[in-house]
Amino acid sequence: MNTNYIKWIIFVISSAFLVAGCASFPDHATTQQLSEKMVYDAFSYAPAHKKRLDQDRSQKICSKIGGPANLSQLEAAEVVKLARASIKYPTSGKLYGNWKTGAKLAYSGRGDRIRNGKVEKAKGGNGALCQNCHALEPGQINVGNMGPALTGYGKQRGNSAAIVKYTYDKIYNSWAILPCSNMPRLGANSHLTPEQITHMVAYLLDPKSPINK
Amino acid sequence: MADPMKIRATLKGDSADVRILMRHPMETGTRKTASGVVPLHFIQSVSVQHNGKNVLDAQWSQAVSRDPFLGLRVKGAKAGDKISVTWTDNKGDKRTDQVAVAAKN
Amino acid sequence: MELKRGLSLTAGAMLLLTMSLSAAAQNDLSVGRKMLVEDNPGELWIDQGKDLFYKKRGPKNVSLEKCDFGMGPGKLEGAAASLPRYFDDTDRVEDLESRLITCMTNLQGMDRAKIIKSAISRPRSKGSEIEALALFVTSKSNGMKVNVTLSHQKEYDAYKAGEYLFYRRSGQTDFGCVQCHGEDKKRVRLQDLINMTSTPGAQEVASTWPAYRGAHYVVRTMQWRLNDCVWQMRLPDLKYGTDYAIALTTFLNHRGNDAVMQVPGFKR
Amino acid sequence: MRQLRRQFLKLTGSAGVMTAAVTVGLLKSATAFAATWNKTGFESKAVADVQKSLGATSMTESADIAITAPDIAENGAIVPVAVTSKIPNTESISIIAEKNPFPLAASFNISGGGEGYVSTRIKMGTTSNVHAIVKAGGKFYTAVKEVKVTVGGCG
Repeated sequence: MNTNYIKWIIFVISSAFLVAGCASFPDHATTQQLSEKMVYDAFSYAPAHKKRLDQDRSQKICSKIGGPANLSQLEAAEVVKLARASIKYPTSGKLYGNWKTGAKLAYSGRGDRIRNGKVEKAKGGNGALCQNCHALEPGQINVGNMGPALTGYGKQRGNSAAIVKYTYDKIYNSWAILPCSNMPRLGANSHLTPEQITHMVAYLLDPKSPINK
Repeated sequence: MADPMKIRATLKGDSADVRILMRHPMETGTRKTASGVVPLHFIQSVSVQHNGKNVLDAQWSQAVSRDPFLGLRVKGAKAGDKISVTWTDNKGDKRTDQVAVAAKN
Repeated sequence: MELKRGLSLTAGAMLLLTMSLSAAAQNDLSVGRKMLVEDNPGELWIDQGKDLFYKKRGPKNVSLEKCDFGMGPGKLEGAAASLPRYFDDTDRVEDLESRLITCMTNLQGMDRAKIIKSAISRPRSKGSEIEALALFVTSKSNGMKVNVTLSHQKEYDAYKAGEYLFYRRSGQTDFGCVQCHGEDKKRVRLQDLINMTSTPGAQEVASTWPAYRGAHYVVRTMQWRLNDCVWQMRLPDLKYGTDYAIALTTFLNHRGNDAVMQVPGFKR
Repeated sequence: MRQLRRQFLKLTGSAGVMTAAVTVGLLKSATAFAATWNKTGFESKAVADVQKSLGATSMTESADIAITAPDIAENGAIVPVAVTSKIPNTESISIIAEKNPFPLAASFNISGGGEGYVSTRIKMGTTSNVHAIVKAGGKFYTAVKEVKVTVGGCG
């Protein structure tokens, strides 16, 4: 037999094996290593903005493939514990601010986005992003539905001290109440200041707020 | 020079369904940019002919959207008939394009 | 416990309210959407891309006719529907846009940095070369089925990385892709969000880009879509044609297989 | 061309000569029959003035006119509007966005085999009624539909 011919057969068989036999899904550790490298290669960022790519402990836990349904009880408990520990209250101790300021922030999605290296500065601080995901005052159609409707939030709950604190905590770090929820940890991530959050609390709870009309 | 239009003319029953897309900025004359207000610039008239005979004469304001669309129907058209479209804007720019009516697909 | 019960009760009432609201919004919006998709100004970009494709350009003064999108040099029919895929010459998985840049630099001798700098056009402009070329090449797959296969090891790697990145949360919004694209019938404000964890959702993604973006009056590509997402997520600037973007696109398009290509799409 | 035609009309001043000119191909029919741009109507700020400019001082509401447009427009810059008139001998269709700074958006004169149907896209600054005014057999008919406009927001 012609040796070239045999070589050719071996080549065909081995390359077929290479394609059909060897290639397969990588294991999770390999995927993780590859993907994490991809993240840091993909963005151009100032050193101060690297933290936007880094994951904290809770974000790592909450990034389960398939979503939070795959959380173990232990993991969920850890996220809640970390979230509770993160909550800071305004130095004044007052958790109930100005609903009018809150009403403006509720409809603002601006602030802190980065384009061409420039960080967006929003008047009155970062928007509270509520409109993007929640129905707010009655009759407003340009609202999202990612989160539950907040229409009549205060009307249904009153504004007892317990409700005020619960609402403040939920906005500051929603993961303290629902671990790995889709809702950003607005206070814990410093997207909103504690003072801004007190305005959001008032917007949600005040009987005069349009959300409770 | 003005960009070509995209014209589709298809037989639906005994009518031609004509759909025209034009490329034009349709500036309202009020839009502000960093370099000042963009001057009024819009298509004022569009005329559509079927085998050389007018079937539609449109007069537009600056309120017609950018990259405008015009849809119409022409009774009694047959496959192969010519549909010709001409637009003229307020600066005097013009563009004419023509297609043949396609049989129903 | 008391609080929890109270909450779930009101949550039930809220759910009803939200449902009726979104059902109404769906019907009210659908008429306009259908009218806009049927006669899509994005079609005006196809011929622009065709001219750019066949014109001799760049320092080497050649057209893109020899560009291999994976079906052989110059073969465009069905090519975009099979991307991303692994390419021998670059030893890399490439999507349509990165492959176009490969050909423009290797065949035509153009400057990569320059192409990328103008790749995402300004709103109300004539559009970029990449936007027009990507639409023209993809339009050659119209009516054909999305068919992104995994066979090379790097294709498997890209798919899995895309899946990992889809769920990866970071930054001050705690967002990964799945936070907005993990459930049916969700909206951000009035805009529908595609559930990309479902097959129909992935199919919509794989078959409708590039698309005419009404608010910008230009044709946009998948790369633009990703850029805008990470901007809203408050991540830093996403570079053009990265493995990150290609991995996400591989993950989405492979799961979008069997969708019938129909470009340009129309996005509000 | 318009300039030329005006001069031509001035020179001849006779419709009979005009017809002859068309038949011998001196003028293209498109130009000869094109309606002049309704400057008064397009520059009117009040709907009543627009109607006057169209000659539509009295109108009848008609169920034979259908306005196809979204109840809610996602993008006020591209609001699709189609008008179908089933009224026999429809001669013209005008589209008016009531709350626009200049309400008259477009007018369409229909002739020959043209059907009573037009479809286009208009800009709307705010939620408003959209009116269609149809001229048929020398009379005017109208229909109205509200379009809610939500500005796209942060995108």
